[in-house]
Amino acid sequence: MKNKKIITATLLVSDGPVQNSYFEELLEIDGNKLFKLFDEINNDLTTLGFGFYLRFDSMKSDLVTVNDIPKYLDSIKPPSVLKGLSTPALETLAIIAYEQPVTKLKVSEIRGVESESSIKTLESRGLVYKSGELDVPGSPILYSTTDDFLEKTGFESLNDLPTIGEYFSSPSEEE
Amino acid sequence: MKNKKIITATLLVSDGPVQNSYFEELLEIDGNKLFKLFDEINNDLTTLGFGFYLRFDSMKSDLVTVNDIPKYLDSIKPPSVLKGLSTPALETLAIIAYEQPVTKLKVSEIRGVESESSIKTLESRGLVYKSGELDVPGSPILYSTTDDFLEKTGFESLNDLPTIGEYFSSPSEEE
Amino acid sequence: MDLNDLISNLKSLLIDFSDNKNNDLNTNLLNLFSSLNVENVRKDIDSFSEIILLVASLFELKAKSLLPQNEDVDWIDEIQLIKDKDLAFARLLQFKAFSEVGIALASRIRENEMSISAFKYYQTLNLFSKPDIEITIDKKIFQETAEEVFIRYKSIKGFDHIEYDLPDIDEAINSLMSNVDKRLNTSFEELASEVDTSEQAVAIFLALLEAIRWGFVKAEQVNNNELIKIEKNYEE
Repeated sequence: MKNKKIITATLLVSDGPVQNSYFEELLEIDGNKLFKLFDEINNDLTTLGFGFYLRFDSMKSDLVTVNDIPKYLDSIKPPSVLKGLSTPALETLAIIAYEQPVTKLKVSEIRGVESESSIKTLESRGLVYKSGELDVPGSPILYSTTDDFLEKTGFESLNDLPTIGEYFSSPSEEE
Repeated sequence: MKNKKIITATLLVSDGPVQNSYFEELLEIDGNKLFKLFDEINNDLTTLGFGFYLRFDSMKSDLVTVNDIPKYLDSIKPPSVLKGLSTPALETLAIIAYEQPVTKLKVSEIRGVESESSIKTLESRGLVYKSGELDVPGSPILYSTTDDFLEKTGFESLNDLPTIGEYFSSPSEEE
Repeated sequence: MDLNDLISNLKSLLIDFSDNKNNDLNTNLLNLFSSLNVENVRKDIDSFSEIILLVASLFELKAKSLLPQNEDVDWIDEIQLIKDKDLAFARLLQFKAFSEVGIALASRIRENEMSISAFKYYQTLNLFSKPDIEITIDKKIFQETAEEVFIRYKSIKGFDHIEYDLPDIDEAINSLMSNVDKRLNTSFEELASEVDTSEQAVAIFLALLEAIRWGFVKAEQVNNNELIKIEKNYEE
């Protein structure tokens, strides 16, 4: 019971798939036992008619939405609410805009606070995207702004971004 | 069955809580029917020993992990919004929560010390935001708490903040 | 006398005296003051300082009432003085309350953060963008924020707001709690014996004080010669 609890909670909040080896070590169980738990969880989710299931293979697992969900929404025009970005998101966006391509670490350093969730928000809203990897050990992901960002801000190109006084290092000086 | 599917899938991928009104319109059901669905989903999740549940109130709902397994989630959970906040910043947060909308000057006056840096810290954490300007010469900026503040503290609305004694001016008496 | 009763007695006395300066101060303040020796009052440092403040104000008012009353006293000045005092006192209480409320809010945030919300953002791209929100960006606010965040980063003074030099309470409490979690019962002495420097011991002590205020642990010391026993607070 407790293992099921830990697996489902972990997959709910994990950023992407979780390696099977992670659960095997954490719960001190072998692969067969783990697959049995996965199957059990999947049975539950299907029986209940939930909109997501546990997708797994020999390496990893994740909670993903069922395939037929988008179909339900096709005919529906969802109400859209205009919303501004929060200060953390806006700060993060500004840093990515001026320093791109830039790593999460560098963004966090400039803001002085961990910025992962802000980057995720911006990414899910289509304002920034993963534009590559930095060629250093660990290959950290580089983020850049999208065309949608230019459109929403009304800048014609990144060269139009206003100069920020003497404090601003130009994009070419990055890293 | 279809409704349950859409609710759970939407909550899985949503960034934070979803307004009840959104589901009511999308599924063309009333509030009572929606709460019944929420309860049903929660019953299922509890009975089967899942590590997450549907947290909801009269305004919104979200899928969140149960709180009796936090130590198993240490390595995957996002950093706390409290990280790096000092006691002075918390004090400032309390003043803005109770006196909002409030100017920096008023906050500094109550605390007896300059409070700009604390306010900026809270702003960059997304707990407070610039909500307007006071209509006096100099147009000082007014600060209020964000929706994120309510979400993080678990209050449904600002009216839920506990009253703290006879010495307080009520928010409406502000300035 | 019960701690809360004592404080509320003192408060109502002070309000009475301030409201009516002809009030005969019959109450024996010395009796009230001597109750400060009561063991349970001394344990609670916060209440203790509040009591000192209240008692000091009462003594001052009483002393004033004992002075020979000059007929020519400018009563408007006198009333103004009392009003100022009331105001200052109210301010002080207000500030103290805010400081406690701040801790209480943080405690709630901490509790709520035990539940983590789902956010499978990478699936939203393939599935459907979050339907209820269309993002707008105000160009002016974007520029201001950009300016501010870079100025903050590049200028030394701008870094003040990050308050790096102040200890991170949450981190300190986390490490204390994980230590307390490991053993059901421990003591301050035991925790302090495991660190290398006196600074670290002080840090543990400060974290302990905060953890008590936040309501995560209970600490007890029967008398000066005993260990300071620490245990997790399981009460709501």
